[in-house]
Amino acid sequence: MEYLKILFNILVFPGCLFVGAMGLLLSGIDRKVLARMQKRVGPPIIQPLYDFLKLLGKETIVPKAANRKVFLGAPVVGFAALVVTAALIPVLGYRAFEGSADLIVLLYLLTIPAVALIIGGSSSGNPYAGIGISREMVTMMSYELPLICIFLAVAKKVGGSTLCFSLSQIAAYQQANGSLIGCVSLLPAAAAMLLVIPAEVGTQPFDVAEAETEILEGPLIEYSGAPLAVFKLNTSMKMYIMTALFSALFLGGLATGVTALDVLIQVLLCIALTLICMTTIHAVTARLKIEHLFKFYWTVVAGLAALSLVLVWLGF
Amino acid sequence: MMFPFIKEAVANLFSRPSTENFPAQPVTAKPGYRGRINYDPEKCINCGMCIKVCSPAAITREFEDVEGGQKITYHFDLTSCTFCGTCQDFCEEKAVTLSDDYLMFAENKEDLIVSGTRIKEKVKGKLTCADGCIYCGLCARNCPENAITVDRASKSWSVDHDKCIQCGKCISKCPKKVLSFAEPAPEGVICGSDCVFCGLCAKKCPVGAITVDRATKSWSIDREKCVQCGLCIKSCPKKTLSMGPIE
Amino acid sequence: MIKKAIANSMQKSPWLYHVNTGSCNGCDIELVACLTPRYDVERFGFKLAGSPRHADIVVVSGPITSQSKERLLRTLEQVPEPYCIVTLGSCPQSGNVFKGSYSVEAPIDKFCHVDVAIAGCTVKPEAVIAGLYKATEILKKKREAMNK
Amino acid sequence: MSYIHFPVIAVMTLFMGAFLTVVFGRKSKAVRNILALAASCTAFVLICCLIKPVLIDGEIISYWMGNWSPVEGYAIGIGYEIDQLGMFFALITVFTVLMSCIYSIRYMERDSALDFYNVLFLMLSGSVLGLVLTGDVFNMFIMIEIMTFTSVGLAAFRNNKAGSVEAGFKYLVIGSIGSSMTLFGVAILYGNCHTLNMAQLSSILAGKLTPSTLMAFALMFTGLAVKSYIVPFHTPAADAYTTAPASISMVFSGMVNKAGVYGMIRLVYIIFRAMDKSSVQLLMVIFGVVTMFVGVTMALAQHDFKRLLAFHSISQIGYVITAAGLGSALGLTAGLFHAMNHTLFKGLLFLCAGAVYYAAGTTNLDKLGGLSKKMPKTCICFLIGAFSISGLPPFNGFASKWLVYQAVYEKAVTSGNIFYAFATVAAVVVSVMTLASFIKVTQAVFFGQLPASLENVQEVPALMRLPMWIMSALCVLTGVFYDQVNKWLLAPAAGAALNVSGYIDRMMGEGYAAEAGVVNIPVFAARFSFWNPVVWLLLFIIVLAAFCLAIIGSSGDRASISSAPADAEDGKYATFFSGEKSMPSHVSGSDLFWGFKKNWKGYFKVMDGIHSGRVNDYALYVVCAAALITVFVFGFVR
Repeated sequence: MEYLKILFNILVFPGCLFVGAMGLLLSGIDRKVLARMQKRVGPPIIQPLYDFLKLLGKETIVPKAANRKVFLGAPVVGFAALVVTAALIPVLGYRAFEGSADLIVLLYLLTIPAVALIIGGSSSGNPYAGIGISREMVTMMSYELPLICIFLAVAKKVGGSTLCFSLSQIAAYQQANGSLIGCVSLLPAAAAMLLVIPAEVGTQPFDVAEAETEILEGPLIEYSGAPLAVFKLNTSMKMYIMTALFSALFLGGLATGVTALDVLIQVLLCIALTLICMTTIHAVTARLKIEHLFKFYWTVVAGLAALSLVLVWLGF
Repeated sequence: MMFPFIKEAVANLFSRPSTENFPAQPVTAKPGYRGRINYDPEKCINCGMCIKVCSPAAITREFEDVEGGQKITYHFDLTSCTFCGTCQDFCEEKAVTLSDDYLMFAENKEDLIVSGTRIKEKVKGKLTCADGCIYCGLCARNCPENAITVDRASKSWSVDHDKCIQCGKCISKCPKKVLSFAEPAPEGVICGSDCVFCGLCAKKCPVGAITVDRATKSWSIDREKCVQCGLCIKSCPKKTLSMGPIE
Repeated sequence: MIKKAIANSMQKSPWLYHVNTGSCNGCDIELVACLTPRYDVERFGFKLAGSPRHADIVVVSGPITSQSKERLLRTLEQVPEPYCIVTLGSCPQSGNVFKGSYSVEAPIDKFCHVDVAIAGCTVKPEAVIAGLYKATEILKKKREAMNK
Repeated sequence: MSYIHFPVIAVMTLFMGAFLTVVFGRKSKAVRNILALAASCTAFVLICCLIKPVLIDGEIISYWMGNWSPVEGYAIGIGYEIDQLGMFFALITVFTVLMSCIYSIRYMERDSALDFYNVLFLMLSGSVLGLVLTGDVFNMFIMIEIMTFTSVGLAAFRNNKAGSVEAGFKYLVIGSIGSSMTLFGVAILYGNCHTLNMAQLSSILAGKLTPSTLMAFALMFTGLAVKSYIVPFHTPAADAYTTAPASISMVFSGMVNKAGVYGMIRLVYIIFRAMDKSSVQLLMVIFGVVTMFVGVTMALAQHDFKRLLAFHSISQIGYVITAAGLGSALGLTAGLFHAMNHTLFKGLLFLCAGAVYYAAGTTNLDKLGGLSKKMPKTCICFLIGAFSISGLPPFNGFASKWLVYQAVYEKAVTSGNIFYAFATVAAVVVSVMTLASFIKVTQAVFFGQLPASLENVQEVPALMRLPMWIMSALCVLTGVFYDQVNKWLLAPAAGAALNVSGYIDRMMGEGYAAEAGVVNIPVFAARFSFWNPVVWLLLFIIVLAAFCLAIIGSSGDRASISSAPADAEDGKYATFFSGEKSMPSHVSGSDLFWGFKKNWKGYFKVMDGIHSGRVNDYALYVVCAAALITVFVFGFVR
């Protein structure tokens, strides 16, 4: 029974199926609203599902220069890591794995999909992919600094003078004391997190790694068919995971205790966050250069996060 | 401001999209649009000017001899056309026009070829130049088949009837209106000036169509009766009777 | 059932890869115009892809100059099945005004099978939309043929 | 009990092996190899035999050379004392020696003068093993000296290659300064305490810090820091690791480096028992953070595979020093764990670099590429090593780094010092940069485009791959079963470092420690959170399997995966170069992260100036740093 529950958690909710569906929904909404912001009609909301299914039906070509195992394994590894990540993040009140989540673990689990993309792209032996992975890696270096500052600030706020990296503890603290976003010292951290999300997901203006117009989708250039579908799905799932992480870190106080209602609230929150930090920014900006992206994250965003860390440390 | 478009983006969110609902609501092209070529073979005089002026050589024609004339087919290859409209401009008879139909796509390339056929009867006489020609050469210059040769120096005008396609372009271009397709005059027995009015022909005529009056020195023939057997020509002592065009 | 859904999706999510083989840029601009708010082909799921490996529809414009012929063929080889080739404008089909030049290899039929030819010089965006839509139907048919 | 002789025999075997190689190994390759293998296997087996009594039963072995046991409470003979800490490092040492020995049989076959190589190698091994097993500070110094001079010889071994003699010379100068400082420190201690035995020193020095012992502390700290190559003493390491044969680079980073770390831990935790002082903690953490940061940023700028690995060695030692410098049980556990993991993954990576050198003849990142098709097994090993060092779950680097972060941040919140919070941030950022530079290597060596000159590269022989496979397997196993590792290796070792009284009593007689006023610090077992990698690994596999099934199920038609037949000339499987037939990559491997480097231009310029390559400058850094440490110690440690 216990194992059945774990299996359910991994495969259906909040794992595989739920996170996949949420990812597709969020990216569908993102595309639709983006189109509307540009005064277009836009694709139907289920367009990402069509894309996914279509790619499954396409032939998968493994280039001669590629290392077959690595090339085909990379997307699946990324996908599995994302599913595990999703299962770790509490859905407001509902925690699939009681007390098991840990901020550092999350930090590293979140790098796996990016690394999978990098290794997969790299193994294809394409020079465009080479440039793409370089950019992907620099992007990763850019957002990792603010992200860890945010995590530490939250951990300090919740833990006080004890070590607290557990998401469950953070959720419990918020249910007792209200959402962390209401806390002045964590406002800069929340703002920084909102800016980290698009870079982590890789939406414009931070999609330098997959700039399809200049480096032909970078690491994905040689991918086709099902592996490409999985990579696209990974990107969509990251949308859900990052927004869910935001709500777990800063909006945990909204939990009502009724699981169904919590899930609904979570879905709405994720949609709202997607619209705020991905769609709107996408609609009003153009793609950055990679060196500017790095500078932006290590000055503005990291500055916000570090400010928050210092404020929390000073006891605000 | 760092993000100049944010206001617009949010405003757009609440306004109607400016997208045309195209396949559902067909759109008419703006006036002056040059789309699919329409060819009216009935109007066409087969002058070939369109072929001559077409820069991508998109227009071709075929001839085929059939009973009662010639089958002329024009092909307008839309996959080769630049839609410049020159053929339309040059067509005297307005047989070629560019419509506003822009939906030109097909799975088979053949579907994108506009063709028209008509059968041209063999009617006209040969091109002739009457008196009054000033040897300006306009006819030669406008002849699509280069069948006409005009030499101003020697004041000569000639036509190669094998080349002539009888399009009539030269006739319309002629400033003195002296060119024409000469109708082939009906043939019949005619009497020349050497006639001595001997009456042998009248005697020989099997149908009695010829009347000779020595007194008034007149020779006449009833064309209705004549069967053009040629006996009179054979019998004429002065060899002045012949078959020839009747005036 | 999955196969049916995949075949349906094939029609609903065609990604374009655009090859310019020496085009004057007129048709290219019109293709891009289709992405603008006024025409917005994303309504039908069309998207410009960066790599032929992602493409469902390869859009060829230009009269296929000798230099670009090999590149075009290499690119076409790398597109995964099922895919369609759509030509844009007169050039690829005939060479248009460049016909007969020593450096022009048109028509494209010599090298590959063209699924939909869109005529015009340049093509009108509406024609592009209609032509591409036709191509998606062909895509679906091709996918269904693969199922058997 | 017979096993108390094992440690000495192990050390002796290695030295004897060296001696016998000189005598018999001149002519015959087989004799040389058998001698080296026999010596390292014997040492390995002997040390492994001690696992049961020392690590499991918790016994501390003491051994007085020539049975010169203490007289009237004063240790007059040389004593070997094997506590769990020493045992931990001894295991690391013998393992590294064995792996290196197996690897070098094929790897070194193209070199000449291999008898010298084996002599130096076995002496180096013996000295490091002696260093970690000894209980005598002067003996420790002797071993450090042997270690330094054999290292110099090995670093300059391939003297037909440019830079190797230079590297040896740098190593000699810097190493000698370090050794001399250690010697001065030992001398001062002897003058003060009239003993050289560590256990006795520990009990005498407890709580009594006079200016002269502080001076000794500063000098010995510097001397041992030079041996562990932390910044600013790292300069000879970069050169030596690069020019030495890969089997030796692996030994350098796997155990010579660790010997220095072991010395520092022994010094601050046991001899001086200074880790409860926040100033010492700060000193070590500052050194650790600077080391990890400078090491990784320098690594990002490297063009040579092995030189890059060398700078990563420096950077990873920074983690060890940072964690060990926290003075907490969690910190020490994390530090030891990372030291052990560093031996595994860095050794593995050096072996891979050696394999690439063996197969392709160069380690220049700009000239390599696309080797994954030619050397798939090496590639897999390298990826495991690279993921381990970058700390990706579920590899061992993740487990230890995770502990390091926890330890540092715990220190931050419990002490309320925001410096430690930023140290945590630095550690994470350094980890990402580590990942970045290994992505660079992956792209530049194993993936990317295959240069025409490397078309005929072959996979390396199985005997070279064997140590690589063993270490890869250990990288995964220690990462997944880290709680077992913690239970059997780390917790005893950390406990030994924190509870000195047992150590003193075993050596000097029961009750000696209590008499001298040594009290045990209560040790809590390192806290591992609920995160259980084994469970997650299983789930990972479930998901993976389910996904593979789904993919296979949905594509029973022509749309299935098609890869190129072996001899396909089909353009379909060619790489897409925008239609071109082929195109060289315009970004060579070493310049991959220009987006990052552009923003750091100023920093790299300064670093370029600092790493001038002049041994005078480097010696100056050592002396300056020694002076600074002395000032710091006199100013803040009390």
